[in-house]
Amino acid sequence: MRQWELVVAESLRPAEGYVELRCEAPEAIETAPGQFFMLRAGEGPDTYLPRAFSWYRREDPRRVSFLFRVQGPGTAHLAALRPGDLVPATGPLGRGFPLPGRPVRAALLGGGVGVPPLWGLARALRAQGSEVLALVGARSRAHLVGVEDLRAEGAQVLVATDDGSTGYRGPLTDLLPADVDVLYACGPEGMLRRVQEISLAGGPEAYLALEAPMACGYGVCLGCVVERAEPDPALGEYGKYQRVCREGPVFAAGEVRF
Amino acid sequence: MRQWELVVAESLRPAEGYVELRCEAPEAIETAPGQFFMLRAGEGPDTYLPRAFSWYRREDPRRVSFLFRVQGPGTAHLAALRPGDLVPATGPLGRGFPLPGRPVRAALLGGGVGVPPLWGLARALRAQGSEVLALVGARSRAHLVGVEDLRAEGAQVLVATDDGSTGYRGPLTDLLPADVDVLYACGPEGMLRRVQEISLAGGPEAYLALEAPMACGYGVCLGCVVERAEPDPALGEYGKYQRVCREGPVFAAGEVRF
Amino acid sequence: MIDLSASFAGLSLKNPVLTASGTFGYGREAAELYDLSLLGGVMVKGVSREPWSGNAPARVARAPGGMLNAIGLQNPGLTHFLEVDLPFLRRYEMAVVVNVVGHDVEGFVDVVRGVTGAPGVAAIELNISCPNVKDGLLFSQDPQSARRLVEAARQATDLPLIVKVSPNVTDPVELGLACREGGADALSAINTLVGIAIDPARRAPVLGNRTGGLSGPAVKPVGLRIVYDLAAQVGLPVVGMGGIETGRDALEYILAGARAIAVGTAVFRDPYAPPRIVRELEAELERYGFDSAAQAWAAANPQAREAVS
Amino acid sequence: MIDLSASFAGLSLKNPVLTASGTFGYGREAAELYDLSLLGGVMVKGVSREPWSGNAPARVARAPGGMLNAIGLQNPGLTHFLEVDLPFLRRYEMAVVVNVVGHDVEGFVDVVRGVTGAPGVAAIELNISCPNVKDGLLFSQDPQSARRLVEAARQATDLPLIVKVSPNVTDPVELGLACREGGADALSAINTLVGIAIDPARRAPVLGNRTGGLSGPAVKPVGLRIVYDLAAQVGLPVVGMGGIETGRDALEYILAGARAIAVGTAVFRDPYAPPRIVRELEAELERYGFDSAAQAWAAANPQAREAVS
Ligand SMILES: Cc1cc2nc3c(=O)[nH]c(=O)nc-3n(C[C@H](O)[C@H](O)[C@H](O)COP(=O)(O)OP(=O)(O)OC[C@H]3O[C@@H](n4cnc5c(N)ncnc54)[C@H](O)[C@@H]3O)c2cc1C
Ligand SMILES: Cc1cc2nc3c(=O)[nH]c(=O)nc-3n(C[C@H](O)[C@H](O)[C@H](O)COP(=O)(O)OP(=O)(O)OC[C@H]3O[C@@H](n4cnc5c(N)ncnc54)[C@H](O)[C@@H]3O)c2cc1C
Ligand SMILES: Cc1cc2nc3c(=O)[nH]c(=O)nc-3n(C[C@H](O)[C@H](O)[C@H](O)COP(=O)(O)O)c2cc1C
Ligand SMILES: Cc1cc2nc3c(=O)[nH]c(=O)nc-3n(C[C@H](O)[C@H](O)[C@H](O)COP(=O)(O)O)c2cc1C
Ligand code: FES
Ligand code: FES
Repeated sequence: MRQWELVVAESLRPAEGYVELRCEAPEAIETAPGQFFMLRAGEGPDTYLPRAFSWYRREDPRRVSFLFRVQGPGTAHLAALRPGDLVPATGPLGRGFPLPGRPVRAALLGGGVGVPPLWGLARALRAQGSEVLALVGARSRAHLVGVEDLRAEGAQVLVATDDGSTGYRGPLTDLLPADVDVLYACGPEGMLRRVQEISLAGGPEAYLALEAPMACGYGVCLGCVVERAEPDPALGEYGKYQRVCREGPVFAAGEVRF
Repeated sequence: MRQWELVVAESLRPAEGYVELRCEAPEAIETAPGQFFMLRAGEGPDTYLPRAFSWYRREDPRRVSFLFRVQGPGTAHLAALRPGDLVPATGPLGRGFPLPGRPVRAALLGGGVGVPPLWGLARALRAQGSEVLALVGARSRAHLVGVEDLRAEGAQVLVATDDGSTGYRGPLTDLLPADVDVLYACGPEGMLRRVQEISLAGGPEAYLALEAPMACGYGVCLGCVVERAEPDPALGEYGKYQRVCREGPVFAAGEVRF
Repeated sequence: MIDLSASFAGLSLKNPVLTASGTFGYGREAAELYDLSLLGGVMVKGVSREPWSGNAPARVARAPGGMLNAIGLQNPGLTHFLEVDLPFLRRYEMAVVVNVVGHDVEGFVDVVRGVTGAPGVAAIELNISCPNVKDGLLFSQDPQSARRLVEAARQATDLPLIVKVSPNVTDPVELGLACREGGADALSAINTLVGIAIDPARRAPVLGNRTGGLSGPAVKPVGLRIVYDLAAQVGLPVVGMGGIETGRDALEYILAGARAIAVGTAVFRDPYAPPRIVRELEAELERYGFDSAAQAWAAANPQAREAVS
Repeated sequence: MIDLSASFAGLSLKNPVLTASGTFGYGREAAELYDLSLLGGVMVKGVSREPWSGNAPARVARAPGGMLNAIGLQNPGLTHFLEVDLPFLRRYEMAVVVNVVGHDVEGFVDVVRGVTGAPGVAAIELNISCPNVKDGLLFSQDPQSARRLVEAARQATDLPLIVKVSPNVTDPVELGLACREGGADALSAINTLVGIAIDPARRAPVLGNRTGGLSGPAVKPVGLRIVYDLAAQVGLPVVGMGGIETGRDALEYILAGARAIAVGTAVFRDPYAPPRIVRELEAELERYGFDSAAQAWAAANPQAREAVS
C-alpha cells in the first residue's frame, strides 16, 4: 500500500452506464488479482470519503485502469474526469485471489460491477497454465462489460443476462459445468451466497470477492466488516467480525457468513 | 437580477496573483457600473457560499468579465477554470454608481481589487462627456491592474504603489487634484475612510463602493450590513444597519458609518 | 401525477416545501425571481415586538459544507410586519408562517397576539432556538420554561402553533415533549448548531458576535436525526429543515418523519432552490415509487404510519 | 526553527499532532506508510475490559463534508492491547494515549487500572462520549455521573487523565467543570455529533445501528466552538479535534485554545494526513508570525494567556 498521484490517460465508455478510466502511475505498481485501490472521488461535500475500486486491465506496470458503473456522486465525479486530470489513489489494498499451486480448470463468475477483478485473475491463471471459464452476467446486453477483454486473455466466456437480451436468461450459476476445480466469484450478494452454497455442499473450493461500504480501505476504521463463519475463540466477542478491506476482499467460501 | 449559466471563454493573468475571467452569457445582460454578481465558486466544502465580484470590461452585452485576486478557496477555484467550464452566476446585483446629470470632472480611486468596478464607470462617464482621472493603487508594480484598460476608455491614469516600485509612493488620496467635481472610490477601508473625510470636510461629493462578507448577495440574509450614518427614526433599532448588497454596494459618502 | 399536498396541525399546504425563517426575508427579493405561489409557504424572518438591530458585523462566515451566521434577528418589528410585509406576502397563494422571537415570555406573547387575527397568517412558529442573541437559547435549555412559554402563546392564539426546537441540547425529544404539553400543534427542527470560525490573521473569531449558527449541508445528518427522533417519539407533526439542497434531501427528511420541509441556506447558493426542490421532490417521489408525499411520509416511520391510518 | 513541542497535564509531546481514537486502530496499518515517530502521539482505538464485537453493518455512510460511523467500539480488549498492541506502539518515539471505554464505572476503572503501570502509556483518555453504543452517552448526559466516573478513574491511576467530552449536550462547559472536579488533568473534544442517514431505496436508515456519529470537516465549527469555550471557561488544557484536515485547521484549533490536536476522519481521505499536518502546521505558524505552537496557543485566548505566563 502506498499513495499515488495517478493521471487520467483515457476515459472509455465500454457499456451503458460504465466507464473505464485508464490512468498513468508515476512509477510501476505491483498488484495482485482481487486487490483494490481507494480513489479520491471529488472535492465536493458528498465525496469526502474515497471510493473503492478493483483494478482492471493492466498491460503495463506504469498504467492502471478502473472499470466502474456510475452510481452516485463519487462515480459521477470520476466519470467526468478528462485526460490530464489527477486521481489521488491509495493501494493496492487487501488480500486478493489465491492462485492454485498447479494448473486447474477454473470458473470465474462476475456479475455487474463484479467483472473488473476477474480480468487480472484470468490472466494470472492462464499464465500458470490453467483453463479459464468466465461466466459474465449483466442486466441486459447493453450493460455487459469485460467479455472481449476476458476473451483476449484466453478465457472461454459465457454470458447470462437478467432479461435474456443476450446469452442465457437467468442466474450465472446455472451455467456452471460440473467439472471445474475451483470457483472464483465477484458480484451481487445473492450470487455470492449461491456460489458459497454450491461450494460448501461438496462442490469445488470457492473464493468470493466481497464489497462493503468503506471509509478508509486500509484497516483502521473497522467500517467494512463482515461476519466470520468460525470466530477464533481466542478473540472472544472481537472475533465476530473481520474487515473486508484487510482480511478480504477475497475470502474462501467457508470463511464468511452473510 | 437573474440567474445565468456563464461559460468561460478566456482566463487571463493581468498581474501577479490576479485573474481576469472572460465569460460568455447565454443572452445579453444589462449592467450598471458598480453592480456585481454572485458567482458559484466551487463544489468543494469550503465554497458552499457563492462569492461576490464586480463586473469588469464588457464590450459585448453577451460577454461579462471578472477581475479578481486569488485569496482563498473560492478565488482559487475560479482561477483554475478553463475555457468551456460553467460558472453559475446571479446578477446583476446592488445599486451602482450614480452618474452626474451633466459632464463633470471626475476622479476615480481604485486600490487593489477595487479597480474592477471603475472600468464601467469610466466608460459611462466618458460617454456622457465627463473628464475622467483614474487613480490606481497597488502594493507594487507587479500587482497593478487595469491601467491600460482604463486608458483605453479615455481616462487619464495616475499610479501609486505602497513600495514606490512604480508611480507615486504613498496613499492614492495624495494624488487628488483640487479641482474635481465628484469622487468615486473602491478599495481598502482605510482609503474609503479618507475619501469620506475629504468629501464630508467640504470636499467634492463622493461615492464609495463597499465590500462586506456576503452569504446571499440579494438581500435575504442580512449578513452584509454596514452602519447607516443617519438612521431613519421611523425604523427604530432596525434602522441602525443597511445591506451592502441591496442598499449598496455604492453609498454616498454621507450615508455610511465605518 | 404525484400528490404533493400536506395537511397537518391545521395547516393545508399545496406542497410541503417552505422557506426557512431568516433566509428569505419577507419574500420580496425572491418574488423578483419567481412566483411565490409555487411554494407551499414562507416562514418569515423572526418578528419581534419592537424593531431589533441585530449584531455587529461580521455576520457571516464560510464553513465546510455550509456557513456560520450571527445575524442576531435584525427585523423591523411587529407593526412594520403587519403593515408592510404581510400585505405583500398575502398576494401569493401559499401559507405565511410567522416566526416569532422575543426576549421574554411577554415579548413572545405580544407578537403572537399581534399576528393572531391578522388576515393571511397561516401559522405561528415560535423561535426558541436562535443561538445568536443573548438568551436566545434560554427557553430551549430548560424544557419547563419552554413549556410555560408555549402555554402562554397557546392562550394568546388559536392559529396553528409550531415550536422550533434547538439542536444544541442534550435531549431534543424531552424539549419536544414539553412543547407538546404546553399545547404546541407541531414542531420544527433544526435551527442552527452553535459554531465558531477563527481568523488566524487576526488571532480572533471571525464573527462580530464571536460564535455563530452553523447551517447548510454540513448539518443535514443532525437535522435528519432530530426530525427522526421527534417524529417517532413526540407524537406531533414535524417540519424538517437543515441542509436541504435537493429534492432528494427533501425526500430523506420526509422519510425521516417530516410532514413538510423548509429550505434555508441553499437559497444563498441558488436563489431558485425552493421551486426547484418542489419539482425535484416530485420526480424523486416518482422514482422511488410513491404516489404522494403523504405516502412517503407514512412509509418509513412506524409511529407515523400508525398516526396516518 | 519553529518550536512545535507541547507540555501540559503531565504530557510532553514533541509536536501537538496526535491521531484521534478509532481512526487509527493501534497504529499498525499507518506504520506501513510512515514512521510513527513523526507524530506527537497516538490516541488508540477505545479499549474495553473484555473484547467487544461492535455493531452490525452497515457501519459507515457518507455525509456532506464528512461521514457517519456506527462502529460501536469493536476492540480486542485489555489483555490483547497490553500483550500485542502496546508493545508494538512502544517501538516508536511518541506518546501513546489509551482511550478507555466501559459499560459502567467498574468497566472503565478496570481498564484504567490495567493500563496504569504498563510501560509506554503516556496518558489515559476516558471516552464518555461515544454515541454508537447503548449507554455510550450516559456519563455525558449527567455531569454528576461524569464526575463520579472521573473520581473513580482518578483513584485508579496517576497517569495523566484526559476526559473526552460530548458535543451532544446542552452545556459542554458544565460537563467539563464536573470532570475537572472529579480530578481530570485535561479534556479532549469533540467526539462525533449524533446524526442519521436515510436510504430512500430501502426507506430506512443506512446504518445498522440506525444513528451514527458525524465527523469530518462538517463538524469543525462545532469542535472549534466547544474547544474555545472549554479552554476559556474550564481551566484545564484541551486536546482539540473535529474536522482537522490541514495545518491551517490545526492552527485554528490552537488559536481557539487547544494545547494539542488530533486528526481523525482526515486519515481516511489521506492516510498520510497526520505527518503532513505536522509539516503544514509548522509552515502556518511561521506564516502568521509565531515562533512556537505554545505562543500561538497563548495568543488568542485571554484565559489561556494568563495561564501560560
Ligand atoms: C473492494 C471493493 C472493490 C470495488 N470495485 C468496484 C469496481 O471495480 N467497479 C465498480 O463499479 N464498483 C466497485 N466497487 C463499488 C464502489 O466502491 C461503489 O460503487 C462506489 O463507492 C459508489 O460510490 P458513489 O459515490 O458513486 O455512490 P454512492 O451514492 O456513495 O453509493 C451508491 C450505491 O452504492 C452503495 N455503496 C456505496 N459504497 C459502497 C461500497 N463500498 N460497496 C458496496 N456498495 C456501496 C450505496 O449504498 C448506494 O446504494 C467496489 C467496492 C469495494 C468495497
Ligand atoms: C460587492 C463586492 C464586489 C467584489 N468585487 C470584487 C472584484 O471585482 N474583484 C475581487 O478580487 N474581489 C472582489 N470582491 C471580494 C471577493 O468577494 C472576495 O475576495 C472573495 O469572496 C474571496 O473568496 P475566497 O474564497 O477566495 O477567499 P476567502 O478565504 O473566503 O476570503 C479571503 C479573505 O477575504 C475576506 N473576505 C471574504 N469574503 C469577503 C467579502 N465578501 N468582502 C470582503 N472580504 C471578504 C476574508 O475575510 C479573508 O480575509 C468583492 C466583494 C464584494 C462584496
Ligand atoms: C442567515 C440565517 C438567518 C436565520 N435567521 C433565522 C430566524 O430569524 N429565525 C429562525 O427561526 N431561524 C433562523 N435561521 C435558521 C434557519 O431557519 C434554519 O433553521 C437553519 O438555517 C437550518 O436550515 P438550513 O441548513 O437549510 O439553512 C437562520 C439561518 C440563517 C443561515
Ligand atoms: C470511524 C470512527 C471511529 C471512532 N472511534 C472512536 C473511539 O473508539 N473512541 C473515541 O473516543 N472516539 C472515536 N471516534 C471519534 C474520533 O476520535 C473524533 O473524536 C471524531 O471523529 C472527530 O474528529 P474528526 O472529525 O477529525 O474525525 C471515532 C470516529 C470515527 C470516524
Ligand atoms: S474500510 Fe476501514 S477498516 Fe475496512
Ligand atoms: S449578502 Fe445577504 S443580505 Fe446582503
